[in-house]
Amino acid sequence: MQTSSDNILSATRIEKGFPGTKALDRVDFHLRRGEVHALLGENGAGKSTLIKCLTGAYRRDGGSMLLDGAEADPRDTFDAQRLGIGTVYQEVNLLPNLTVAENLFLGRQPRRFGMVDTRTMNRKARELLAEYELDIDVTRDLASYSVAIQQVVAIARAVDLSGKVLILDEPTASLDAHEVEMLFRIVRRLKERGLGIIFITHFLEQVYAISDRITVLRNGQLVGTRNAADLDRRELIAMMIGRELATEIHSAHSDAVAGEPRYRFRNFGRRGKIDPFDLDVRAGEVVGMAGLLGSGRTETAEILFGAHRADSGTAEIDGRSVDLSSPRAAIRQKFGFCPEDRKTAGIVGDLSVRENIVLALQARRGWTRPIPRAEQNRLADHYIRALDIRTADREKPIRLLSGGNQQKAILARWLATEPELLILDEPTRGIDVGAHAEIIRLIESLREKGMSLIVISSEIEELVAYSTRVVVLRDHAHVAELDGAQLTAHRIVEAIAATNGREAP
Amino acid sequence: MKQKYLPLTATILIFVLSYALCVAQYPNMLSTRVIGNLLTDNAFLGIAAVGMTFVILSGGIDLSIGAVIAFAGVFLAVVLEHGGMHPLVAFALLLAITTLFGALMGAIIHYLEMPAFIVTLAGMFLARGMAFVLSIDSIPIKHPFYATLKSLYFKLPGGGRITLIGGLMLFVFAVGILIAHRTRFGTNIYALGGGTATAKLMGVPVAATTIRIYALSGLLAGLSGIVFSLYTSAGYSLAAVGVELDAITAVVIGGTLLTGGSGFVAGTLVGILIQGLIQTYITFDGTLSSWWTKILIGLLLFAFILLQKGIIHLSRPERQRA
Amino acid sequence: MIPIMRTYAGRLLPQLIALAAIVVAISIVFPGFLNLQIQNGRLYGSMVDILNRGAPVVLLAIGMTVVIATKGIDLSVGAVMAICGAVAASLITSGHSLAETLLATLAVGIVCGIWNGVLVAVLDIQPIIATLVLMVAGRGIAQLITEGTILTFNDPGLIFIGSGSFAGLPMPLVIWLVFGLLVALLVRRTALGMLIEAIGINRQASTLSGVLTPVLLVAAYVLSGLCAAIAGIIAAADIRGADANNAGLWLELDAILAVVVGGTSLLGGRFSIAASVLGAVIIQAINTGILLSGFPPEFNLIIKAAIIIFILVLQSPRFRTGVSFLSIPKAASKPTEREAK
Amino acid sequence: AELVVGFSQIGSESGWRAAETTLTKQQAEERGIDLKFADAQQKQENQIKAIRSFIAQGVNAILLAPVVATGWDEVLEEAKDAEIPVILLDRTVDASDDLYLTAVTSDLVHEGSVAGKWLVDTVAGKPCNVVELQGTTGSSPAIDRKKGFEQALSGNDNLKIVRSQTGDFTRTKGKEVMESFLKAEDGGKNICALYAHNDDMAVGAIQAIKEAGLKPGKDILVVSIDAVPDIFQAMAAGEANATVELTPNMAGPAFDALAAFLKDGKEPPKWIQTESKLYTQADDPMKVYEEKKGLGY
Ligand SMILES: Nc1ncnc2c1ncn2[C@@H]1O[C@H](COP(=O)(O)OP(=O)(O)OP(=O)(O)O)[C@@H](O)[C@H]1O
Ligand SMILES: Nc1ncnc2c1ncn2[C@@H]1O[C@H](COP(=O)(O)OP(=O)(O)OP(=O)(O)O)[C@@H](O)[C@H]1O
Ligand SMILES: [Mg+2]
Ligand SMILES: [Mg+2]
Repeated sequence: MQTSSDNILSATRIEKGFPGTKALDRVDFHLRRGEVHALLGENGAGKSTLIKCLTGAYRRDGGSMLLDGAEADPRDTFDAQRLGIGTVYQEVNLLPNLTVAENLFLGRQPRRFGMVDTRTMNRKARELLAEYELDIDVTRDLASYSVAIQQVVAIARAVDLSGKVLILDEPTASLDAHEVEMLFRIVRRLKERGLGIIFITHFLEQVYAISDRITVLRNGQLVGTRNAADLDRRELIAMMIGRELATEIHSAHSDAVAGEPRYRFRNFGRRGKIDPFDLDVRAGEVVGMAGLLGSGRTETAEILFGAHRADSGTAEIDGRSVDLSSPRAAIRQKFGFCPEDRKTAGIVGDLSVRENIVLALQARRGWTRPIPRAEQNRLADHYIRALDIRTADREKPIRLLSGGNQQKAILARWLATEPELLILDEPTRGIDVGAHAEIIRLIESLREKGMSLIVISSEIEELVAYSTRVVVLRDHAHVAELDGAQLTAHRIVEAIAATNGREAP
Repeated sequence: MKQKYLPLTATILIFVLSYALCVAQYPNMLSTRVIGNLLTDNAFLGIAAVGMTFVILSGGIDLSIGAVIAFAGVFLAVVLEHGGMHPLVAFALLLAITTLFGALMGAIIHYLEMPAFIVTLAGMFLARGMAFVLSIDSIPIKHPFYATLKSLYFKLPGGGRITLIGGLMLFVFAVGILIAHRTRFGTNIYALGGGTATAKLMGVPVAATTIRIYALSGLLAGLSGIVFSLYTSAGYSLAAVGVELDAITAVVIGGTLLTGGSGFVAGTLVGILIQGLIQTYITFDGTLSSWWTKILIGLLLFAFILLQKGIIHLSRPERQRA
Repeated sequence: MIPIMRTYAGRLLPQLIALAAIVVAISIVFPGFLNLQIQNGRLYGSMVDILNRGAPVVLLAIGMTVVIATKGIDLSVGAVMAICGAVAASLITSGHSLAETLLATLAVGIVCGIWNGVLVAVLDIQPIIATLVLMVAGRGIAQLITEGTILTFNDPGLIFIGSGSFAGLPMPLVIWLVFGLLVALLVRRTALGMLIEAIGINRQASTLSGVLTPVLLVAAYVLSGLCAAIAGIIAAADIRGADANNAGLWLELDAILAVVVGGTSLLGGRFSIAASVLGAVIIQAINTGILLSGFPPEFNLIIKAAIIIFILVLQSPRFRTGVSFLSIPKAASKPTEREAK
Repeated sequence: AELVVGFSQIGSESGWRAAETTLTKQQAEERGIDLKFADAQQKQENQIKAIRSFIAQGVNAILLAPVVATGWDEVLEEAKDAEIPVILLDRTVDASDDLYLTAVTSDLVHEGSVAGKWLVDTVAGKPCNVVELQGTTGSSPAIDRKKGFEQALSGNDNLKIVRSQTGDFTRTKGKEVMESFLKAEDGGKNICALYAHNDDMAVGAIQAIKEAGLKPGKDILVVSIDAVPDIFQAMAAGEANATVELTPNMAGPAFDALAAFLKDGKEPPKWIQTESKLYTQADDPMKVYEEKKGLGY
């Protein structure tokens, strides 16, 4: 056992309850100086809640906490920051209406004669971001930058704030490999300086790449803390989900599907969003979309679904030309769309899980034909069971569910409409290993039933596993299409990285 | 040019354009008198609107300011005329009261998690009710110090005047701009407007900031009340009815979003001037009946908003979803 | 069925308690308050007065509830009342039949609603400002119709709407009861209620789910306009004349207050028509109570403010957690996060 | 050149006010005066703004119907500096009288006492409980008409004001408040007379009295102020007893005084008082109604 002086942060018997849920049940957590400590668990296990209790964002119901050997009880996050705890909370928690520099220095802006010294602040902000190889205009609003850049800014802010402890709650969900590597370099440097670092993620490779120890939570309870080196992957997964996982990700990908394309998009595009592209989708086919952040994958999906109206090109289904000018029009053609930004475009927070699941179906039926309550209950229960959505009951407001479970509920919303073309934008982002595997299995079973899918993902392995074909995007244009033998992770990476000239498929 | 200056620029553009149009029709409107009047007559509204801008930037609203102005006037009249207090002492006392009143509303909004709209609506009833209780009569203020203050003005060529209160308004705007953009408190206000939950996670002292915002609004409403009492040399419990709506309108015309987090204090000044311009134009015209006056004010308001939307829309690459 | 009834009663409990408290308070100050008698074939007494006098605010609150549920607000309802009262009076005095007059007036209310709705849903103007336009201009339009005078009329049919009675109940009360029930059924027996709540909570997500957002938004404002039209007819019929200058003046604030006292959040989302109706009745009970109490009028506003603050504090989430915290020590505390906009 | 006169009107809060506006415009037209009209929407600050822009425009004279008595010194001073005569209409102001040419007004306190005196004479010593419908709380007509009425009643212990509430000068509120008076005073059996600060509230109250099953004008005496057409209809029907006239034609005498002043500098008296004439049911109310009907009330 360790003596307490080796621990920079020790939390004992932390308790936190929400109405109807016991989110944390007497959890112990010890963080040593100079270690990276991964905090793992399924969606809804209580990881974020533990973080929020440690940083004063929630008042804990019980338990105690020592920081650097002294009793610490941050009343709010401001307090925690003063104590030297820097945190990146899950879902980018920065202010889109402030400038990048203001976000970085909020609450501790440099001052001259009592006034904020904007010039110095901006200079310091540029210096700070330079460490992250980010050269952007720090005087612009944060909202004008992509999620990835925002994420880096959030990390930079937290690192700068952390004198003793740095907490990263799923910081890598929207970063690509290059940025992750950069983040790890910084984390290692901080570790050498003797900081304690808590790292939450669902990417197990990253866990093994960076962490020294691993603590696993399940259903709000502590399962155990182990040295990363002593814990193999299978065992770790078993700790997390409480059973063995049959298969994680298929290694072999599905074969190309023959036959006439059902969906035929020609010269489809919108100026300023995505260059005109051609796209065919057959029945029973999964078309993957690969590309770097900001390459235009989301834009492609939004145009296909009518969230943005296309300003050029045609769309045909089974040879007849169709109108896709609005989401309603697309839904009428039996399209479905799970957006990337769950919080702002997916969930309807205050509505219950049941209502969120029936929403699209109800919208399609029109307001005059309400789905009878019994039918709603049946649908909701069915999908809660089928997708294993963890919720106290179907009437719980969806915003109180953990992120992964929200994602599954949105998926259920579209499955309930029995779509023929389902567009999924980053369906596995922020989802735990168990659910990840389930969603991939789901994608495959939907394909086998003859549904067409378009799936956007930043995880290339995953794309290779379930796609019959992969479209590669770069700089807001479709640049390559890979299938059959060409469909390997290596080829995709090559296509993404090719700097100039459009690659022949 | 930066995206976020667009609404402000649009507003200034619209103001300059419409002033030019007015002058083309009534050349007299270019006189220094009109310009001086624009400042003096809108001084109390402008000062209150600065407070309102901060409140709206933080995502809140303050419906109590008109009533607080009325209360201030009656309070001053009562203590000056019946209490024999020196005006400066009375001013200090009054500002302390209204600041406290605002802080109290802020505390209720934050700690009891009640919507600002309702808390300040109750505050409006309370403030005007207090004014009634102090005196239902209108009371003239005849203190010589008032006459002294009013004699302080800067005469412009052509008969116009920049009065003390007009100058005070410009000063308050200047201070407001400094607070908004050059203090941590200012940034915190914008932060609250960007999202309370996020601001809290980022370590913004939400409670203190909320209370200070409404306290500031109360302070400025009190100051506006002092200006109003100087302007009319009287205290009257029915004064300044609906000023909060005028202030909100000015703030919004000035390009600040009612949802909070985005806008400029300087924009509010232009908003005030635009409203003043509309009124001046209507008086210069002088043919409109009571009802056409209202209809025209409504339509011009609509036109301004539409124009602003149009300018912003045309000059911004689209970002919204369908 | 029974659990549904129970959740329903649970939802309305704070309002019912507040109303009961006010009724008790008034009957202490004024003992004759609870008296009811039949006079001229019609129920007569202070309690009936509250329900009768409250009709305009109740009606406005019904429409306002739906608008607020969509995350909007409608400041124009007072002015629309004035317009519709003026239209009704001028049509009936110029010889149109009662049916024509009523239909035309309701149509005017609907047009006003469409105007607001289009500004909000299509032109994407912030609701407060969008409806402020009609609030300012609308009263002018009403005065334009009456030319600033009180347009009196003598049509017995129209007057009946204001002061007649049906089954012993005053007509305004009957009208809001029936209309409120219709609207409540309309939103809860169809999917309208849920779709409106979805829009109010997350407009973007609703649109992406295929909800016809612009149409429903316009519909909400149309309902509000329609409510204001009915309220306007009742207000005019009550005094047998259209008072364009004063009809509905500042009533929008009372309506919004009623919705909030009814517990619907100004941030949109979950709503309850019944609770808003109760809220409006509470507000009218306060007003009538003040009149009956015999205090000098300069105290009216202070009394009203004090009672409203008291009710709202009782209802505030923080206060309720605080109380349960006191009574059940160590109880699980509710999340204290305020949702970001 | 044509005479340009600015007119700053309070607003259009009542039928009486609308009539005053109509008559002022008519009178100006008859005299060939170019009237610049500005509606202040009930706000003093708007009136001050209007006067300032009249000065900036360089009008020949200004008519002002002040919303409140106080707070005019400064702006009137400015008008004086610019040598523009100001005439006050219908209410006077609390300022030194060399700041305006003249004031054409009635005496609000006197109106109240005329109404009170009528009531004292009518009940002739019998005990009588009076209920009072006040105007908008804080407005000068409400304060003065209350004061005048109380003055007339003082010394007559048989008359007692038992309830007094504001009806905001409107019919709706007049009716609502009367309803609660009736409930509060034993179904109206305790009330012998109603005094309303304006006719509109009286008209509303009359309906409430009828709906309570009592006879206005007989069971409860009704006296009010303004003499708008509708009250004459009520008087003709025996439902109202008396009203005190406040003439909406303030502009006629004002223009006459102005013309004389501009022609040969003849200073008019500082106060041109209009008559506060009492009308009762004996004055052929239907005839008065017909006369007044077309005046824009
Ligand atoms: N504010 C809240 N009110 C009620 N329940 C909540 C609230 N926040 C979280 N919960 C519940 O607490 C449990 C733990 O949630 P938490 O967000 O900590 O999970 P997590 O481990 O971070 O999951 P994920 O990996 O999906 O982020 C979940 O069951 C969730 O539904
Ligand atoms: N160069 C850029 N500068 C600023 N913003 C950009 C840039 N490129 C893209 N963006 C923004 O980043 C966001 C994501 O881009 P887009 O949806 O086109 O890409 P994506 O491939 O779907 O990326 P992601 O994986 O992040 O969803 C969009 O809002 C886009 O406007
Ligand atoms: Mg989490
Ligand atoms: Mg994307």
